[in-house]
Amino acid sequence: MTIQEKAAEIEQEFSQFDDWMDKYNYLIEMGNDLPLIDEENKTKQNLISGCQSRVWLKARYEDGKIHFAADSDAVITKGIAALLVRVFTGQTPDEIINADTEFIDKIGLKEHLSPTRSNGLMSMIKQMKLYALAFKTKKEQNTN
Amino acid sequence: MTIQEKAAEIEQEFSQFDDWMDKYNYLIEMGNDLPLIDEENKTKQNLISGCQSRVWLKARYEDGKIHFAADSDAVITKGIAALLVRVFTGQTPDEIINADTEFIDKIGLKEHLSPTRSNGLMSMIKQMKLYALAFKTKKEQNTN
Amino acid sequence: MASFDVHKIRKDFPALHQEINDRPLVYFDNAATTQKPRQVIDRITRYYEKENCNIHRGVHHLSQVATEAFENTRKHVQNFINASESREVIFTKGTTDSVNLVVYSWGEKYLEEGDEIIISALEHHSNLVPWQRLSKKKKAPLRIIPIDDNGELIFETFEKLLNEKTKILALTQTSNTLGSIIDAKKYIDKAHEYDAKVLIDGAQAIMHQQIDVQAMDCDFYCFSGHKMYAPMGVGILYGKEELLESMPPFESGGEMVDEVSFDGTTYNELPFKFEAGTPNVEAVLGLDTAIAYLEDIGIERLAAYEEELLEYATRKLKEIEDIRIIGNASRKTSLISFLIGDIHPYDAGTIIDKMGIAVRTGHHCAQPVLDFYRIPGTIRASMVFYNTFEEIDRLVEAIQQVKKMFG
Amino acid sequence: MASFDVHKIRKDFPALHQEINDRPLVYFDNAATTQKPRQVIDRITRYYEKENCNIHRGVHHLSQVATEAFENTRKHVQNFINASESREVIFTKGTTDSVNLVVYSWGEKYLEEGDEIIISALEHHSNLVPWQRLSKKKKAPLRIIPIDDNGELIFETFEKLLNEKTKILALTQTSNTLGSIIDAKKYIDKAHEYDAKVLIDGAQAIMHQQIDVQAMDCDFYCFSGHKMYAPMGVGILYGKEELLESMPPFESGGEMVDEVSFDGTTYNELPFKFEAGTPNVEAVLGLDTAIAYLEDIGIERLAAYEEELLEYATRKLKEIEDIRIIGNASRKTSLISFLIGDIHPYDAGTIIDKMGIAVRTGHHCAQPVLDFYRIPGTIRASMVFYNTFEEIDRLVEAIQQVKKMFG
Ligand SMILES: Cc1ncc(COP(=O)(O)O)c(C=O)c1O
Ligand SMILES: Cc1ncc(COP(=O)(O)O)c(C=O)c1O
Repeated sequence: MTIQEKAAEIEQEFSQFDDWMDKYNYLIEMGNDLPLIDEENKTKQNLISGCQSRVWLKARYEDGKIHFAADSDAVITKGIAALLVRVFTGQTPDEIINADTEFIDKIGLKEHLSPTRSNGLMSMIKQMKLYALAFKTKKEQNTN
Repeated sequence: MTIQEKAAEIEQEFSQFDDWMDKYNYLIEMGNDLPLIDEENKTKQNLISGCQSRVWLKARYEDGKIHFAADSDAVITKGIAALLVRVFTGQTPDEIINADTEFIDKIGLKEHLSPTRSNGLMSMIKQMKLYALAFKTKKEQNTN
Repeated sequence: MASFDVHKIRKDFPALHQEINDRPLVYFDNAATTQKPRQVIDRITRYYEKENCNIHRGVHHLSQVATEAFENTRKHVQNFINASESREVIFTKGTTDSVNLVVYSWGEKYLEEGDEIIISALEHHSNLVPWQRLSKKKKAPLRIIPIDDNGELIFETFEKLLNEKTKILALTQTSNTLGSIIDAKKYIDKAHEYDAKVLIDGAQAIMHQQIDVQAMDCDFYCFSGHKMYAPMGVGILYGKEELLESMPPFESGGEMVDEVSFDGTTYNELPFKFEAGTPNVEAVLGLDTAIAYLEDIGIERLAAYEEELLEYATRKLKEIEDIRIIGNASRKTSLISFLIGDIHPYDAGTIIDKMGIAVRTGHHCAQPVLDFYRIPGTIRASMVFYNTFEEIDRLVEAIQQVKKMFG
Repeated sequence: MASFDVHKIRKDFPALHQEINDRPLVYFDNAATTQKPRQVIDRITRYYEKENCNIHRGVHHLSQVATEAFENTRKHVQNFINASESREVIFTKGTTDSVNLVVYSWGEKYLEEGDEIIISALEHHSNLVPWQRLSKKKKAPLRIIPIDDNGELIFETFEKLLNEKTKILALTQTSNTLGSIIDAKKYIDKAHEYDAKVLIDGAQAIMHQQIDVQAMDCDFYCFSGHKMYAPMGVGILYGKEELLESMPPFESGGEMVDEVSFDGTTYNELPFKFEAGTPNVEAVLGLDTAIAYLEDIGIERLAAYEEELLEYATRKLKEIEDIRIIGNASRKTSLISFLIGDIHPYDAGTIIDKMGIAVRTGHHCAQPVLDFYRIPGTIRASMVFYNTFEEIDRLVEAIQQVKKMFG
């Protein structure tokens, strides 16, 4: 599935909820399903420090696709991180570099991606794109 | 005449004017009648520097009474300085120290005595009182 | 308190009457900034509709009127905190600006290598980071008065920190994170025995208790208008005249000079020496109205009511299982910092907001306090005289919802 | 200009519709501060009635909404001056604050003994005294670009002042006293040949001409909201990202830090690094509305009308015997400084005020300019797009009255 398709899928899932409570309950569930980072990998290097909550992010490159794992100390942050990981994992560097995160707005969770909310999510997205850029550059160097 | 009597006299004079223009014309006249400071006495020492206009002030002590002379580069400032000189000249240090300048408010020229108008008049009043204090102290020392 | 009619008072605050997420707003973020009474908002409007102009040195009518109103506010503030002279009252941008002014002006002139600075473990970053930077720059060690588990400063340790090298004590009067109220006078007197100067950060005190800077005998006192029902953009630095007189200017520019030439410049007298640039007349006049509003109700009366709110909230929260109140000082201002079991403050805050209640979560710009308790943050509900007991019940209900979702 | 309906525009400005000394107010003190359109006043009211809160890091709804509006204003300003990044836009208290920030932060770090600073003889005290103090502190000579009798900077002398020791040029784009408009680009390019940085004081330019900081290529650009129809208490410092990035913080406290502990503190990223303390959200949102208002009319359109006003006023004043216009630069903004014979500006200003006209008299916080002309001050009438030709006639009438009384 492309990023667009996955995003559409998530939008579809969220559209079934009428009220915020169900939506957040679902988000909490998503957080629980997140491919976790094991404790030993919750290193300073993998840490993205927000002022409200903390996020850990790891990336692995395989067969031209990137695979992410993430975690957070806050459950809601973790749930949104889970959505981002789900959409971006298994995509090529180029796709990730060019992707937007509009689906988060569309499902009504935009507030959590405010650059000044400092929950670590904006930095996480930035970091995902930086990984993509790094892997891409490395690949091109290997190819040349 | 006491300070109060002179002030009352001035209030009386000004009460005849209905409009501001006559009042200011009279003020300008008063300025022209001011016992002037001769050019050689317009020294830095006698200068009270306001940001809008400049005032010179001199004081002389004779027979227990203080005599003031003043000047300004602005005519309106000079007019008000003239009123102040008229009221305070010929009074004893004690009277000057305790005097207020409410008559200026009463004749509707209060705005010119605003501490932040910086036309030098507030500093002039302060300086008049400082002179009074200085002469008083000197007298008491001579007496003792 | 029969005479304290909170519902009548609430009518004065338009911002309280709105729905957030389909529920009537409960505003419990007052320690961050307070809502403004109609009177203050109207004062701003009137200023811009009728009086707006640049003040001082202006000869025209508008300028005269606004200058007078501006300078009358200075006297009003003087009166409100019982300063001895109005020129001891400097208008700044806010508490942070006030502290920085002292650090840059007093600090540059009076602090030398090897001198010591004392602050407390309760400080807001605004009364911490400036001193930390000054300490580093001047090689003047920074000493910290520690707190105990209840969030009270340990006076005995403070006494041991003091010595003849101590040049300044910078102390918050009320903690914005724990609510602890300090007996400032006791610290000031002790510091003065060593000839140290004392700056009091009154940002969280000024709106809850009567302040008397002369009785307190502090050398500097700082607070922000926006936390005491006044507009944003104005704060106060009070300083003892002699001290202010001896200090060099901080910012420079228009207003604060006397004579300027390329050969040299002389500075204006107090308070103007410290007020560079066009002042925020609007906010200053709004502050005037806000103080009048507080005086009208009476600080003692509102403080008594706020204490009742605190007692009620503390009791209600303690009834909830798993609630941990952070900060249990014997004298507390009307705020409660707490945690709900292991639930992250961000999660709790998000849900509480969805229930229409504005609380603050996180480190409240006082990270060292949280480091002490080894927690990442708290949920803070800060209440003032326009809050009600019913609103506290709403918070309790929201906490129950949080527990249900994350429990 | 048939399409420029000034009477319709005047309806937007409530403060213009009042009587001063029994006559309709003529407000010609716009260079000191401008009146505010209804839209801006309403924006403030709406903010305090519905949106007021402390921004950034707040999880609750109000804080989210206000933070977004605040950060959108930053983008709006970026757009308005064509900066390349919104984080190059720092909110300050005003122009004076912006200049002081650069002097304290950049100056402390980059200026060394023997380096040279260049300013001009046209500077407002706010872009003069801070540099003078820095010059003294760092033993870094201050060089002055002189003016000619018309009030134009002498470019040839500037070229001679420049050398490899020149580290910064701080230049007003438009003189607040004479109205002279500088060809900033020409000075910036020349200074850059010597790798000097350039700060432009745009306090009198931003509301009269389209500003493009990238095209101009200045390193810093400063202006005040209150002179461009926005509320008091907000100003802008624009700086090139790389440069701002390399500079240490100025004030410190809440908001501008990342992590704080007693062992050390790390600072937040741009632009927050330079924004200590609770920002003036009200004024920033008002600035947003003010910029929208200007964009709506169109800077070019209003500038064209202002030029007509200047031409008319200049012509009318020149017709009066004994009038001496101070400042006759080839490019001038819509203000006239003048003297009436030997009549003292204070006398003239007092009478003009009595006639209901607000002009400014004195040295306009630019004493060196007046020293150059060997005059104690001027009378300054500064006009903007809401002024009318009839108002200029009123001024002419008032001048006649002054002549009659003091002639
Ligand atoms: C050219 C110039 N620079 C700087 C300033 C200072 O602006 P502010 O007082 O808003 O800081 C002014 C305004 O008086 C000015 O005209
Ligand atoms: C105790 C304390 N000090 C200082 C400040 C800083 O105040 P401001 O942000 O208004 O400068 C605050 C407010 O957040 C505070 O609570």
